Amino acid sequence: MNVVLQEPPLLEVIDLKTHFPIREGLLGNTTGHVHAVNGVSFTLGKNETLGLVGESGSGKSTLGKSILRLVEPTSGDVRLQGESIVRLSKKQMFRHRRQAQMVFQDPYSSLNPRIPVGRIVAEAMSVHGLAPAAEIRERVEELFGRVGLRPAQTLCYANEFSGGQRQRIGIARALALNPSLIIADEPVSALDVSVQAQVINLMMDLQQEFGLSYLFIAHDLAVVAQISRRIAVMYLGRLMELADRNELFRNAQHPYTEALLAAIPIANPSKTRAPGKVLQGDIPSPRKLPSGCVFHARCPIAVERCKVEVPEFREIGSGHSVACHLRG
Amino acid sequence: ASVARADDVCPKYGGTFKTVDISYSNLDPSQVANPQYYMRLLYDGLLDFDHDLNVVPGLALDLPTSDGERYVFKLRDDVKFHDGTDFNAEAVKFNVERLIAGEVRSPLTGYWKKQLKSVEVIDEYTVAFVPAGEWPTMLWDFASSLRFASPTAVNELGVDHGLKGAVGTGPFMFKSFEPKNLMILERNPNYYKAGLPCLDGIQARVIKSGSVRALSLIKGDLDMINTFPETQFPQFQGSGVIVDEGKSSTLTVLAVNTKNSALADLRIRQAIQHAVDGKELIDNVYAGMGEEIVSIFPSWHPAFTVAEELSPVRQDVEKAKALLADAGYGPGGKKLTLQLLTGSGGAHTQRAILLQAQLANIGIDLKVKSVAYSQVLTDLQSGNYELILWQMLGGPAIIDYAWNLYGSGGPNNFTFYNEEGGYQNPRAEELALEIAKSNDPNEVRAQITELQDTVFNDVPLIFLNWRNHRTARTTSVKDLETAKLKGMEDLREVWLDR
Amino acid sequence: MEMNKPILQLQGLRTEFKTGSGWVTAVDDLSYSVNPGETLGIVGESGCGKSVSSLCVLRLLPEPPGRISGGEIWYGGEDLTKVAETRIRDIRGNEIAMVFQEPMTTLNPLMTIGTQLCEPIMKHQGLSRKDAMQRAHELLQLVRIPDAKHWLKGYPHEMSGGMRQRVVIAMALACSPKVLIADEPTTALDVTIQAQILALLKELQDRLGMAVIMVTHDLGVIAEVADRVVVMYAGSKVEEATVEDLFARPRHPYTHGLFRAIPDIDSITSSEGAPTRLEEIPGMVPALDAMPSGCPFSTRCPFVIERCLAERPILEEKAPGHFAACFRELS
Amino acid sequence: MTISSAVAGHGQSTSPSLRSRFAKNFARFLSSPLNCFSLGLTTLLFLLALLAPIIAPYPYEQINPANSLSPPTWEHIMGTDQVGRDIFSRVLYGARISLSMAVMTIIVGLASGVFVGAVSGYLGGVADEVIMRVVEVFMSIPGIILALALVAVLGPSPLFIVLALSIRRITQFARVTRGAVLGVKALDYVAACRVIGMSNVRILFFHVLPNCIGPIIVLATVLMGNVILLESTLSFLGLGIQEPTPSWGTMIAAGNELLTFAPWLSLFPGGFLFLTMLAFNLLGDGVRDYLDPRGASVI
Amino acid sequence: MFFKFVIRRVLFSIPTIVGIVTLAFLLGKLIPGDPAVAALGLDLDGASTVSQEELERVRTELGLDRPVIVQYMSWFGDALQGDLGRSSVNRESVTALILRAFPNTMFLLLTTISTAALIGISLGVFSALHRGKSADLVARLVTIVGVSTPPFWLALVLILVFAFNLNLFPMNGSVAEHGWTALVLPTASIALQPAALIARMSRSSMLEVLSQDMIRTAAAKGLGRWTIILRHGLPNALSPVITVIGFQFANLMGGAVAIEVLFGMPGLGSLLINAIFENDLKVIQGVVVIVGITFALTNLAVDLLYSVIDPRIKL
Ligand SMILES: Nc1ncnc2c1ncn2[C@@H]1O[C@H](COP(=O)(O)OP(=O)(O)OP(=O)(O)O)[C@@H](O)[C@H]1O
Ligand SMILES: Nc1ncnc2c1ncn2[C@@H]1O[C@H](COP(=O)(O)OP(=O)(O)OP(=O)(O)O)[C@@H](O)[C@H]1O
Ligand SMILES: [Mg+2]
Ligand SMILES: [Mg+2]
Repeated sequence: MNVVLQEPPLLEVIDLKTHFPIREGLLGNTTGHVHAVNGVSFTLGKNETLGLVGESGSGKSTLGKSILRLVEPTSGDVRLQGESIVRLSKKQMFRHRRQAQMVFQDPYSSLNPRIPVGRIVAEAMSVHGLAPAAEIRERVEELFGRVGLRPAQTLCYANEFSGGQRQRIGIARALALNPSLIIADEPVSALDVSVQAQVINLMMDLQQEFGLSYLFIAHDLAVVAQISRRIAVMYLGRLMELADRNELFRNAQHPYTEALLAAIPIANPSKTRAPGKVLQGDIPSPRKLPSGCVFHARCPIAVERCKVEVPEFREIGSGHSVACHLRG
Repeated sequence: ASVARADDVCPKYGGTFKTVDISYSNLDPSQVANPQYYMRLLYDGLLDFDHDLNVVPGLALDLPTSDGERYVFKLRDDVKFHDGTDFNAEAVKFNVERLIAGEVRSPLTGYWKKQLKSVEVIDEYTVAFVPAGEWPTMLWDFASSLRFASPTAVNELGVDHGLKGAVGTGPFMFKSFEPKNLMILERNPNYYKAGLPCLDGIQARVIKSGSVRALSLIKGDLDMINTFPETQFPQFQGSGVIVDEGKSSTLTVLAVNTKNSALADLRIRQAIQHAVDGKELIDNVYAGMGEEIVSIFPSWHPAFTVAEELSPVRQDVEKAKALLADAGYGPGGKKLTLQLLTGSGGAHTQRAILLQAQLANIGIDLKVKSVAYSQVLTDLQSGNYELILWQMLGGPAIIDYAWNLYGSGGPNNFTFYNEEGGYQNPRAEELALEIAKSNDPNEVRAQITELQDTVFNDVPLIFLNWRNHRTARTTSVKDLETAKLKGMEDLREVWLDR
Repeated sequence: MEMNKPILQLQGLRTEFKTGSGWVTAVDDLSYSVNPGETLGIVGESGCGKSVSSLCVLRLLPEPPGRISGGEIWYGGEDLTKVAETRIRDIRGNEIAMVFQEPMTTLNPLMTIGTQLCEPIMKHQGLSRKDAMQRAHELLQLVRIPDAKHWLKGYPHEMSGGMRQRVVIAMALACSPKVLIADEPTTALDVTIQAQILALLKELQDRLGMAVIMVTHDLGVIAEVADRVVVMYAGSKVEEATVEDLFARPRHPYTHGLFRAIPDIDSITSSEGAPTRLEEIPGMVPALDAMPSGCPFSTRCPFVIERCLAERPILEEKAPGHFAACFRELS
Repeated sequence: MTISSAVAGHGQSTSPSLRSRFAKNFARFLSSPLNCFSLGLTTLLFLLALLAPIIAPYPYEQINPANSLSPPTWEHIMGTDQVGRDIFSRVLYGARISLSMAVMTIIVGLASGVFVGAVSGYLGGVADEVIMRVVEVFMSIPGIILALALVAVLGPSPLFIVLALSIRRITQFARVTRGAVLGVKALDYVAACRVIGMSNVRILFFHVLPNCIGPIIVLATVLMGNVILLESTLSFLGLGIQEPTPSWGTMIAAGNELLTFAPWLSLFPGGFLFLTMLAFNLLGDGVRDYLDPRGASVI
Repeated sequence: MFFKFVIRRVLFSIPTIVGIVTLAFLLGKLIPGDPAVAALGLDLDGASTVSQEELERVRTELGLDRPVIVQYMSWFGDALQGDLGRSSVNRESVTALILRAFPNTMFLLLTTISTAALIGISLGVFSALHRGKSADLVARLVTIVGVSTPPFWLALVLILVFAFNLNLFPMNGSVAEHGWTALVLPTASIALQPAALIARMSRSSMLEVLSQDMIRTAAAKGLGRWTIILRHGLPNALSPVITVIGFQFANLMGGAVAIEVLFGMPGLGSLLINAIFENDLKVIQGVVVIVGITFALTNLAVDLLYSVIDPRIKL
């Protein structure tokens, strides 16, 4: 982009890498690394939603957690409103916690079962001293109302709620800090279709109301498409393609994106899938990354070069980037 | 009654005699503190003692003759060790020097070193002992604690002599030994007393559980037990088990630390003495198998003399209270709290409990601390105690009951009586010495009487009672006589009628 | 597709579970039938009784706490709810086979793939172990496991989810069953793998000509594989139709709502600008022990009328071959 | 509109107060007659122990040589021992000793073990490694051997016995807690706490530990029985609580000498020991089943 | 590969063993009373004449006068070479003492644990298969009663009934004397507890396994009930059971000490108790070391066993 930005983007991720050491042997020496996130860069503007899709194990959650420093990134940089946070001390980080929050995938493990849900939300506020003690309760009830729960339910425990309701509580907890960014790690994957729609709608409403930005992680392209304006496709720790939603659907460049799109079952019996587009094989283990382009082993169009040279993630059109030697 | 058999011919030979033991951990003759019957099974001494504890010749042909400087023993020339080597003067010298040199870890080393200057071999079967000074208990010491192992075997086995093998001249030979578990001995066919022993072998095992010991005996798995709680006595009744006792085998006392500020006060010791009722202990803990204190000597002892005045060692609660009040304790005064150390379990505990109650009667708070017996001994020897419940097994010598207990420097004087820092009575010291120098009770009867009265009044020990030693055996065991002293049973003439 | 006599037919199946608050009905009066060579889709939200009803077919329902409290399951001339234990064992894995949802847990981790594959073959076809292995090898090739020989000696944990699911399918197909019940065979898998598995199933069905009951909650999957669809809600069947009919014109408000609640990629990507809201089905599925007295969907239905609250609608043929349990006519 | 109806589904059945939640759980726990029985028995034993001074007909140390070794009579319902002490009174006081020692042991073991295990599990890294090594050393030495050796070292005073018994409990609690913490730590809500910016101490003690309570409680109940047995074994071997303080193990050992003649000496303390262990084992079982019910099977 | 795993696992237990040896040393250091006095063989009724110099001599001989660190180093070095010193009571080599006692204890423990495992697993599986029925309840009650019976008390009862009254088994003594009959009562006394615990674990583990998809799959293949239970259920249920067996093996020592004393079995338990009552420092240390190492190795064996039955365990 050639425009000089007055204001830095809300979130900038620059060549982020997160590797987990594999410990083996007598002294627990590191014998290798899981390359969970392996050089990811993107930006996310205010009030924007970036959808992130990819197969299981492609590193989506790790990316989300690395951004919030729930796991420590190995290298690269994360900037929140222009300020780099990866090297901040715990204390310094605390200030930034308010800006970015997370919503988790599993509605069952993401709420402490022993604490009334109201207090779960209240705690978020009290830790940051966002409101005087007397007001916290009021604020929590207000928030509950906002996410579609009754104020009286603040006293209930997590196990008394259904999955969808729990996700609402998780969202309320994230909202309690008035963040500008919410990283939603597959927030609807565990929910039934009918409830899924409720939660997606709620998230969209809240985005409008509070001017939130979302990094919305999912493996279901349809859901991502529903809520995001831009979509990033991740594979084995790297972004393969990033584009506007419609651009991606209409004009996918990366063979992996194509395969993903082709694999989506179409809820229309009169349409049949184009034959032959089904991707073969499994995603390789991030412990032993393939050389060159990580996708080459499954890629229908791979050439010799793909096996040796890592393709650059480059912009091929306005807002459309792809990591492929042969496309774009 | 002693065994009435003309010559050494058993009415019946054979059979393995099964019994229990509780403590032996090493069969080397020089490693063992007390003269117990195992030693007499494997080994012989120059001198031996008969059932009445008279010293009689053993491997020596006769009692020693003295030329004023040395004691000369003529040895039998027909004795062989179990390994076939000869028993002779060299073997005697070897064993004595081994003991004195401290090559083996023995509690007797120091004592013998002190008493004995040298051993001389005169000829193959004559040996002479040169004492360092006066040695009134010499005969008894020879009879009880000097036994001989084969020098060849000792040299061969080294520290394992007594563990992997034990070679003596005794009536039985080592077959196998697991310390704290099982000892198996077999008959020595070449025993110097021809025709003995009657038994084929001996099996002594350790059985910790009192009930198992008793039940095994009743069931016939054992032939004899020589240690069991008196409370089991009724259990044997009607079960075909013969229970026998050796009267006044052990002196039971409370060792008093006269260095302790409260206990240094004569009135307090007397008060305690008057508070205790030895009879109650006998009736309740010993099931009646014990004797009250009437003398500082056991009733079987030649020196036994009933004291003229027994009231000082009899219970008198009122007097005790008065004495205590006089000393500033009791109602209106301070509360006296004393700690009693005792071994744990069985009679130890029961006696302590009764004593606790008896002392509580006069307002003394007795705190009982049960500890392992080795701890009791350690504390006793280091003087780190107030009162210790203690049993003393004496010997036939007069000195055992007099000088050893009441003389300053007496080996068993743990009370600091007559010692620096403790309660002293020069007269008692004097009497004890005089008695020690004599070997004939009748000669020193007057001193005995006076010493008794003195110590009964001085209470360097709280006298409780005499405890009888007990054996229980099946009816098939014949010619077994319960010894006067615990563990001194002579099994040589015992035979089994099965 | 020939529409001859159904090979498997459920009639008024009723299943209950014993819970803390007494017996609750998990499957209520469920009837459906499946013809040879046909694929019947069963769709519904989590907990609506899809798995329970399919387990009943092979009498695999855990008893206790569950029990079949009514209805019949006709296979050939036999009522499977009544046949002897030995007979049902002969049917299991031989004439009717099942594929379960979780590929990670359906295989025995301690046994080699080959041994597990051999088990039904040896049991039902009486083959020797050696022949069974040979057959197992063919089966692995059939489900396109590369290097099948090697995998015969491999263990499940060495395989990826997709491969394991193929093994499970191979195991189900071992004795060429007449009916294959697939209980959400792809839910735990990635889309790309799901596509592989669905394609494989379809191909195998064409080749082997068995009837397939495909249980899923994913309408996309249904659209792709099913010939006829049963829609379940809270334990009962609310709608049944051919897949084209159902997608073209759902006649039950629940099905209707369901279609609108899933994001439709075509319409999303055809519109520029801000994303639009989805249509929701408000509320949630009632708990089994708190079923409304009338229509089970009445608590969430936008078209609810008085009658729905009091009376339970029965399945009516709203159009030829299209059944729905609703008092209202959806247009 | 959509939201309010979404709410309607579940709201009514919820019970907001912690107390009623507890009451409900408790009622569920008691729905099993076996649990009722074990809880009743445990309570009874604690009551007996607590009220021993009131219930016991005689002081436990009161001797009566005139009436020693009396078989059970109306006066002495469990008979008397070698020095005429009332067995019943001693058994009651023995309960006091056994239970209080066990409770103290568990408290010491639990408090320290949970702390060590929690810190070890939560922090991980070198500290964890070292702690677990130490734990392993102690786990390799059977409880009785360690306790015997320690009592031999420290002497058989109640305090030291509790200490000797606790050490291995500490390692047991540490292990279990560590395992539970590791499990809970991996849950998303802990990540949520961290995203909020909550301090580690607060997360560990307010959010992680309370959710590890299940296995800890189960272990505590199970260990109660174990510790009581261990303490009795020590006493039985003569290395436990010392006379005249009554302890079941010592009483059984004392009765051992007169097994056939005066069986009541060891019968009653043994019976009480059995009952106590039964109570705690049943309770432990009940708690375990309650906290961790297993699914059903197909066959 | 398996060999490498074994080596690695063995290396892993080295720190534990070092820890045990150190712990034993520290324990020994804290023993009160004078080991030198005990070393002189003073026994119960013995009051004797021991001079101060005598004690000093023994102390020097025992090395009690050297700095602690030197004592530790030499203890450690000796222990590594299998030399655990000599009993201060009878000067027998501790290693020899232990070697003599060890087989007795191990024989008892192994017999017991195999009996317990056999009974426990059968009972547990039986219970699991009859879950919720009265047979299950009875089996569970039996196990609970089993866990709750104090072994030393049970032993007394067994002695009275089976050895004394019925005269079926010997009351006292080792296997060496009486053969296997000597093991019956001791085994019965201590097997009940582990059997009950193994049963309990087998039951819950079996229940858990039986509720797994895997079992349903096996059933869906048409396999028979017992094939499913024995080929699919049991092996999978076994891992936690093996853990329990491993733990119980060590815990058995608890009952074994009292039982050895009661039955007069010359094992490690009797050895330890004697040593404690005699302040026999070296023996106490030796027993702690040997027992500790044995059970550390048991853990190792359990781990290896896992890797044999479960291919998922990484070699
Ligand atoms: N703490 C960790 N230690 C080691 N490896 C890890 C850790 N967390 C994740 N991984 C590995 O990193 C890779 C990426 O995991 P991640 O959870 O980010 O994937 P994902 O895309 O979120 O997958 P899913 O769709 O299944 O949630 C996986 O191979 C995973 O095993
Ligand atoms: N073992 C059981 N005990 C009690 N209730 C059960 C049991 N198994 C199933 N149920 C109940 O039966 C109902 C139907 O369950 P079922 O598993 O058939 O649902 P499903 O449609 O397959 O759901 P999913 O999509 O989650 O697999 C559920 O409400 C469930 O709670
Ligand atoms: Mg993820
Ligand atoms: Mg299901």
